[in-house]
Amino acid sequence: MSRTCTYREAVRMALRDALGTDPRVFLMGEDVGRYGGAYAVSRGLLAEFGPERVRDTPLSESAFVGAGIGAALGGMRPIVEIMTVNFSLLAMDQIVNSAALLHHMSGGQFAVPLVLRMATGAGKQLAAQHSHSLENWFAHVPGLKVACPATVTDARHLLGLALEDPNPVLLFEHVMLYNREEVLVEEAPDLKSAVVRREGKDVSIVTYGGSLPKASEAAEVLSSEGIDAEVIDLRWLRPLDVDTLVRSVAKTHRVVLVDEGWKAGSMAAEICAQLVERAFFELDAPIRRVCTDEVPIPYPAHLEQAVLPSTAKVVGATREVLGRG
Amino acid sequence: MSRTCTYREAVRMALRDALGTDPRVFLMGEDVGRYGGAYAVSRGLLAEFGPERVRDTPLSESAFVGAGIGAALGGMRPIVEIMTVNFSLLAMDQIVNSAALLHHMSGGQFAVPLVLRMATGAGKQLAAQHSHSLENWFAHVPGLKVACPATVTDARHLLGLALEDPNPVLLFEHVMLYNREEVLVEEAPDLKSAVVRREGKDVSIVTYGGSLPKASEAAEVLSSEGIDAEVIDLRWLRPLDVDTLVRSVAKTHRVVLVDEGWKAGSMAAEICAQLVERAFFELDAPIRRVCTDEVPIPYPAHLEQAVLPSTAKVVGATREVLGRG
Amino acid sequence: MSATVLPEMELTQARAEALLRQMLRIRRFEEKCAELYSATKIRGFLHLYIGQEAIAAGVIGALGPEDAIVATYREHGHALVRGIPARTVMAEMYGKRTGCSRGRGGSMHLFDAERRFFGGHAIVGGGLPLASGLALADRLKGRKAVTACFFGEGAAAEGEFHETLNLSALWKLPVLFLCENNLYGMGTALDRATSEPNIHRHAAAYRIPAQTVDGMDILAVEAATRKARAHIESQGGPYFLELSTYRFRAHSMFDPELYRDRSEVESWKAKGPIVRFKSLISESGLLGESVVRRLDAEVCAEIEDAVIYAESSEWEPADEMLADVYRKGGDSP
Amino acid sequence: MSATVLPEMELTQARAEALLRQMLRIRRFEEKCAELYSATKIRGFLHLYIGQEAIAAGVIGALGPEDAIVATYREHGHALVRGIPARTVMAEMYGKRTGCSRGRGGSMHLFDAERRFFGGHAIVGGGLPLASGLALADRLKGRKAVTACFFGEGAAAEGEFHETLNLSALWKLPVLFLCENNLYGMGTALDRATSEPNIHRHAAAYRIPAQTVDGMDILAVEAATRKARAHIESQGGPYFLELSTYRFRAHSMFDPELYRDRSEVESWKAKGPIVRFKSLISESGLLGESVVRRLDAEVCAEIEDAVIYAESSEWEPADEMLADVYRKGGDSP
Ligand SMILES: Cc1ncc(C[n+]2csc(CCOP(=O)(O)OP(=O)(O)O)c2C)c(N)n1
Ligand SMILES: Cc1ncc(C[n+]2csc(CCOP(=O)(O)OP(=O)(O)O)c2C)c(N)n1
Ligand SMILES: [Mg+2]
Ligand SMILES: [Mg+2]
Repeated sequence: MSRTCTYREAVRMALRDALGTDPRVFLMGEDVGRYGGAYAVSRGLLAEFGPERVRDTPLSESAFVGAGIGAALGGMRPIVEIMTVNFSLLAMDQIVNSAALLHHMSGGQFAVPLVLRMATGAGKQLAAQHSHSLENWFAHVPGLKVACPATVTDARHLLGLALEDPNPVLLFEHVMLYNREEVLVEEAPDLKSAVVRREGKDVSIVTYGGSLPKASEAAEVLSSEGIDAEVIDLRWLRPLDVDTLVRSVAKTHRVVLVDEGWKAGSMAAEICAQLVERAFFELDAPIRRVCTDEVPIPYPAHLEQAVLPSTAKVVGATREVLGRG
Repeated sequence: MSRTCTYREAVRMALRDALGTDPRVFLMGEDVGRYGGAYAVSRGLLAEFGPERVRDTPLSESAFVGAGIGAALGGMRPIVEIMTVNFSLLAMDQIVNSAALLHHMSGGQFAVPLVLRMATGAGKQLAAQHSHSLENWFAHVPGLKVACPATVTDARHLLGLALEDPNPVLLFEHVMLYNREEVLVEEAPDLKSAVVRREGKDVSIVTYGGSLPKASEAAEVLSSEGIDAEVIDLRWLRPLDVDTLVRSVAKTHRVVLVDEGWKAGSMAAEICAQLVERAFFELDAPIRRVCTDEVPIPYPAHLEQAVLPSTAKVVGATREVLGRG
Repeated sequence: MSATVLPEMELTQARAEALLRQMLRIRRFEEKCAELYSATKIRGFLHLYIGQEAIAAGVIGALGPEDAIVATYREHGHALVRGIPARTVMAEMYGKRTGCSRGRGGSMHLFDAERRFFGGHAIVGGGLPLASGLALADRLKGRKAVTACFFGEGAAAEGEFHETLNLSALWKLPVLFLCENNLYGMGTALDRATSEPNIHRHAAAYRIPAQTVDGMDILAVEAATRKARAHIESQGGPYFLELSTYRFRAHSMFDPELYRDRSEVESWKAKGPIVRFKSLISESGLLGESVVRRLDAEVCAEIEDAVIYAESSEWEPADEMLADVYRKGGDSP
Repeated sequence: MSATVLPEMELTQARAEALLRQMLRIRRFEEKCAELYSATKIRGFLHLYIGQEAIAAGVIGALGPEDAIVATYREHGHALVRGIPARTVMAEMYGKRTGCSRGRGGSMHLFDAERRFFGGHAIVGGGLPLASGLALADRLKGRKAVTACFFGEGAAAEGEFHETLNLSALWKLPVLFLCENNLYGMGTALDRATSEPNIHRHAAAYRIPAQTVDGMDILAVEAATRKARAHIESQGGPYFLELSTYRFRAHSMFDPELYRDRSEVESWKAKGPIVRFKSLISESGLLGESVVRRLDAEVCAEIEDAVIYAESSEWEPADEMLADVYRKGGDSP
């Protein structure tokens, strides 16, 4: 069975489902309750589940993320929402030095089954301090897992998977996806690995999260030029499913990476390095990265769009990789 | 003229020099004064320059880093010491959202001539929370500059360069370097670019900071096996001097990267990606990364050493890259 | 700390006019912004200050040009009162190159070096440490100046609030902390955000002298600021003002205002800073209806001019913006 | 808040013995650790608790097994009193696989799930948010338990202190905050770290009841803990104890102690918790010299046994350690 809904609704369904089925689950974060969520994701949940299970927090990112870690240690299954990744910088110590490390440094005694959701990304003209994409930073840290639902169906089902995980799982929801309406597959697909969103034989376009729509559109444009692009959605940034990528490269021999992070030190750099390590002799051309220009994100639409990855940039890079620049 | 001294002394000389010559300069941080610095770097400076210019701060990383930014905006040239990179996680918001962005987002009106020093790295059995290497995170951020003095001479002279820069410059001092004694070149060399520490023709070993001694030792070992390795010290992680690397690769065609960061999302990944972009057809073999294993750093010596890059691992990786594995 | 008020400044006609003009400038400017938002000329986040005008006008009017200002994302009013021309503020709202931040910052990131207006910070609490540093620089340089640091009551729960208040008190830095308590941080009412909703009482934990002020009364705000500034000048250390106020509009243009009653908003509007000041001056006969009308007309003309300026300004070209991440200078790469 | 003491528990011989034994265990254990550090058996950071023993012994003795404990890097004493066997603590100091954290954590990261001992945190202030979360879980699960959260006075300047105290007070969480005020954070004296050196006064800013306690007096510490615990149980909200104490040894093994006079240290040693308790019991004739000697001998034997255990334990193999970054379970990759 399937129907369409927005990404926002899909996340909300997932939250409602989790709150409804597991009494250990609760949602906490800034304005998740009475306000309804900065991106209106949790609207209605306070009325349905009450203030003990849908908890508005003060503006104290470190404390409420840490409280989530503590509550997880205490047997709960907290879903902590950091309104946006931009504010996660204030909770970095708790995420890295506590959530990620506790299991290992306690000799495996303590697990931290925490789910941390954040909105991420640019595109809404929110300027430099409100447009970060720092998924790569978290994907760098052993002990954390990082997923980026890029579709309505993934948004609907990844939360449940994350909640079952005894480790801290970070879910990044790109702000430009919330309003997207797509077919929702009600039954959970296998969400363990990267997924080939479009099969193709000429080039592998690898991406995740908010950049998937751009990559997919680019593939359509390219197809009209006779270029058959495979589009891969990583889904998980940590652990990274390199096998799926290697299989694709073994077929296409050419790779374009699309990633909204600033280029230097991006997730795309890591993927490139892994492909060099594992599929170097399969590569017929240098891997190209389509990332955000290395500049604080500017406010005006023309400048913001100029610095972000775009369908046109993906098309251009792909042509180059195929020597059709 | 030259003489030997420790890295610690070299940093102290640089600090004394800066405090002595520019009245706008002051040093602040936790225990930089009466305690003499956690790594004894600033010992004696309080007595020499007084408490207004060598300021002990409370345990408030966000506030004193932010105060450094504000003081820089106000016309001072603050040197802020974050005792170790591990605690910089508590000041991440100030570093990224203020120091890095202010110049650009104010339309170029405000510069932030702040120097931020931190000890970094593992090797002293300080366990998971005190052994991070997060230089790569900072090197990801436009608006920041990042340097890693790897030698006594660089430690002596990079601070002055950083203080002249109107932008925020982060200096990472690896904890395992402080006690190293080396020849100090008193006259400042050109510190703008990466530096070839050892010329060689068979393979390029690229590294920075605390890993340079390991890379250099590995080159000596390899030389006894008839392998002539070039050792490049990046010196700056942002901006990255790719030109020097490309020149080297054009000669050697093989690359080993040595970087104490956790592998996934490491600085080494970025270097690899840039070399693929700029020198792909020069490469005769996959680039190899010698990084820290993806695990929280354990306390016992045998386990800590097992997970960190080592001379032996660099030797091993280099042999492999040369097909002599 | 009780509010021993300094000898009152006389409320002359000229002064009354100046105060009213500043409040009207903010009000009309922002009403126009709301309109322009609907017309999609302004985008991104837009946080209106309507209802809180007496604070920016009262406080900043009592500062000198040597003083520094650090503000939040709700800072159009502060920028205008500080003297950043409406033209360049409006151009910034549009994202035009003639804007006070070259158009790169937009509504949340107004800056002006010449006027010591240090932003425009969009991370709640993020401006506070910076303010202490500006004050430190002033002290180290021997400059007699105060750094006025504005923030909302929601920011008081952030760690940076605590760290900065402590540091400023410990080092006796000339910071004037201005907590604009409009009772909500987005949709979170004050008493759901802090266990001590009398924010000024937090100051006591740092031995910072503090006072509450009716933020709807521009004269009280001005008087309290003068007193606080005098205290900072004579004592060297920081001072804390909690200014009670209310935001009449939604938190931002995305806010459906599910968390408060229309009636609550209406009752505050009735006590608004402009209505209140207008009735004061009309009751006292200080300014007649015609003067107020003239003022309003002048202000509206200023705003219209600002819109024309913004409309006719150029966009910054991408290459220029891309090349300006670092300030040139020095010998580093 | 004045210190209305609960009906005194009678100081029986058995109780006196138990209290002294715990303090001696900490003292002898750490003296041995200092020795082992010089012998390079223990490495990394080693923060000795010597001088502060009355606090861990007094507080933790008054807690129940259902209560949770969160501590810092200076936590050997807390771990021992909580009942983690000296053997596994010592093995952890060595980094052996039989250690209470499997040897991976060392001195700063002692953990014990069974005893609800949640670390061992080496980031100053980092344990506080966690403690509020443990308390929240207890409340949500309807468990009657208190989370005891230990930290130094230096931590009180950190933002996490502020955020956690506010959150705990706001949500009325059962957290017992235990500030061990030993007057220094590394080399920084309290009055150079905070503008309000009476740390317990900070609690007032969150409306958290607070009290100062002579941390050198184990009976006072115990009594205050019982009272605080009772308050938390009856009122639901947090409680704050500031315990005055002193660290007799250097901050860590790297500390040259340039920041304080030898004479200051000596004068505190004369008022130390063990000397003090010993003179109390000898003056009151409660325990004779011979009992004390026997206790000490037993404690020394326990420590010697622990050292032998640690010495003879195995190292964890690297592959085992490498494979344990994530807990197994669930369906995610
Ligand atoms: C650190 C951080 N967390 C969350 C946000 C999102 N946010 C923006 S404004 C705001 C409310 C702030 O309230 P307050 O400080 O009272 O200021 P007001 O908006 O009422 O002027 C929130 C939660 C943010 N910008 N920064
Ligand atoms: C966030 C952070 N900053 C700095 C340090 C380094 N450091 C370790 S202990 C310490 C002093 C802490 O003092 P206090 O809280 O009083 O505890 P005490 O050591 O006296 O028990 C410092 C500065 C740290 N571990 N964490
Ligand atoms: Mg508010
Ligand atoms: Mg202390």
